[in-house]
Amino acid sequence: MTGLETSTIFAYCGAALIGIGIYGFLVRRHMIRRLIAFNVIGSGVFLLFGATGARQPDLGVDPVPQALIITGLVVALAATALVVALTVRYAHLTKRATLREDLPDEQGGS
Amino acid sequence: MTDWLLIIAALTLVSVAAALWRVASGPTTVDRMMGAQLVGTSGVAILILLAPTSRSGWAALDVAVVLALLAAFASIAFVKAVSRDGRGDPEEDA
Amino acid sequence: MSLAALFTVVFTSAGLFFFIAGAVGMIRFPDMHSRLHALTKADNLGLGLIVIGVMPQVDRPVTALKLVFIWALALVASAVTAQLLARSAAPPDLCEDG
Amino acid sequence: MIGPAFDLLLALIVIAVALAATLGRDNFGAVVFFIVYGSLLAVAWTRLGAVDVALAEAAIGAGLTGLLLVGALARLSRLEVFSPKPPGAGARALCALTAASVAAVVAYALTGLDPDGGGLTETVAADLDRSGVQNPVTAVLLNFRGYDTLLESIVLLVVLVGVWSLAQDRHWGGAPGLAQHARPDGVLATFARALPPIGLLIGVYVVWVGTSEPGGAFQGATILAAVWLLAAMAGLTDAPSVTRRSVRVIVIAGPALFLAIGTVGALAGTFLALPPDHAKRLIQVIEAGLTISIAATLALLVLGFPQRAPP
Repeated sequence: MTGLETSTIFAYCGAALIGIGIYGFLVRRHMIRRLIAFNVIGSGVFLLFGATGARQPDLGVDPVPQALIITGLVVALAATALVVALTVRYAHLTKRATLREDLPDEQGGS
Repeated sequence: MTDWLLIIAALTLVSVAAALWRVASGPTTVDRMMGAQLVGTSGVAILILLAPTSRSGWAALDVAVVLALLAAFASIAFVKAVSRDGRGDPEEDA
Repeated sequence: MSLAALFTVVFTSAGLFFFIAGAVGMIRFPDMHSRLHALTKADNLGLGLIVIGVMPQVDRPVTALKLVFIWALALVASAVTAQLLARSAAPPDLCEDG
Repeated sequence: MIGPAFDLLLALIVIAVALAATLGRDNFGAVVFFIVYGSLLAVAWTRLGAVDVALAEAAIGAGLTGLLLVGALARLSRLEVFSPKPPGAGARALCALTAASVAAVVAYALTGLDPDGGGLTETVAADLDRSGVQNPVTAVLLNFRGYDTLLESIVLLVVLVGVWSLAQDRHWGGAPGLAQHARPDGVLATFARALPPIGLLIGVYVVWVGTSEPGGAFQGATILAAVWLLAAMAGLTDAPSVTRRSVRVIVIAGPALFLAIGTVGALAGTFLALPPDHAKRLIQVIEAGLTISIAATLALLVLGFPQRAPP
């Protein structure tokens, strides 16, 4: 895909979002921040998928990717809710919102 | 006319981006929370400007309806969460 | 340029002016309550003007009704947000029934 | 020429906001930027012409996710959780390199795509008459690829079981989340009394137009869940106990109905196949059931696991 069309622009935008999300997911240690980064990866994939399905401007976006993206958005929300519940419960038990493996050595991590 | 509406929409987008500087710099959490209301109102304006130019026609207006309906929700969740016991409302605390 | 087009150009420009004014207020005003004021008042006026401006372009009357409905929803949402955010940040002795 | 300029500007702002949401130092600012990000993506989907997706993104990204993350962060800061320092510069550079190479590979793959690839648009359009609906996205969701939608509604149930399983033993049988309260004559309570009828109207409208125009069960259900959560936040209503039979029936009804109709199809030939003559009616029945179940499930998911002892 090349040229300056709506679909091309947002397809590359999706690729950039995937990169940003991966970086945040690797660097961030607070679980909510990591969750946000993971959702950025997800929406980057959706944007890329939807935009590549809109390569013929007169046809609009391919309905099959659209349906899959809507399904994906709802599942992503459910997964987010599960991670939030896990994080809150974990913080109740440990007073931390960070996994043990992510703690530096002097703070009691492995 | 399509071009004109797109220009106005683009300039509104620029003003949103400028105002987002306040969301990034704070200093208070309420300043940051205003970001949600900001894109609520401006997002609705941009969607209204895009609706006549959109390939899918005026159906895009439904997105604006949903955004306007839910614009206040994040702020409400915020004021409830920062109230005295975490589940009250700021008017009770006054 | 037709009269309808001129109407749209004038009103959407006016709407844009208030959005820019709101953004300037958000950035320049010295305290949080003034900034909240800039955001929830100027932007709503801007939205109203844009709604009026787009009105001549609608395809059928029900779309125009939808536009007014959106503006009303946004006004209510802004008013509620402004009240609640201002209250949650105000020192208790400033509230009249405190 | 103006169209691409707008798209380019929007794409750059979306990227900047995503950077602010992942890299910003302040956790709360990151959550707000993520809400902003969701709203801007809804605009991007509208520009692409995918209004169905834009509706879902507006309702989920700007609505429910915001509620969920703002509430979660406030709960965590109330617990005064300890947050560690970010990794050192070397590790960050390595992470940046990894992330940039993945993005570069994906972007490179895009350059190789056939610019005229039409995908399945024409295939769907050719069979649209036999699907019972005029909106191709709804046709795919509830007819051509009914499997996905059925499995998705079951995934939501599994996640709900997962969230509820986190409850402490002494809270099992209680209502999910915390008991909310607000000044009965205050702004919040008044707003939460005035908005639900309008929200209900919009939610049902979005489901109803879904057969012919953009909209559908998922988008409508998300709106209904958000509006119910508003009433719950204002203390006007409260979630029922997780062990109540009515709650269980409501969250299961939609998928069960879908499965039942699919099974009838199996007896007549193919599982989940809808006969073209009755497809429209059947899709409307399935959508109505799914809307109620998904709305209830999403609202319960946002509330979280039970945190109150049963009365």
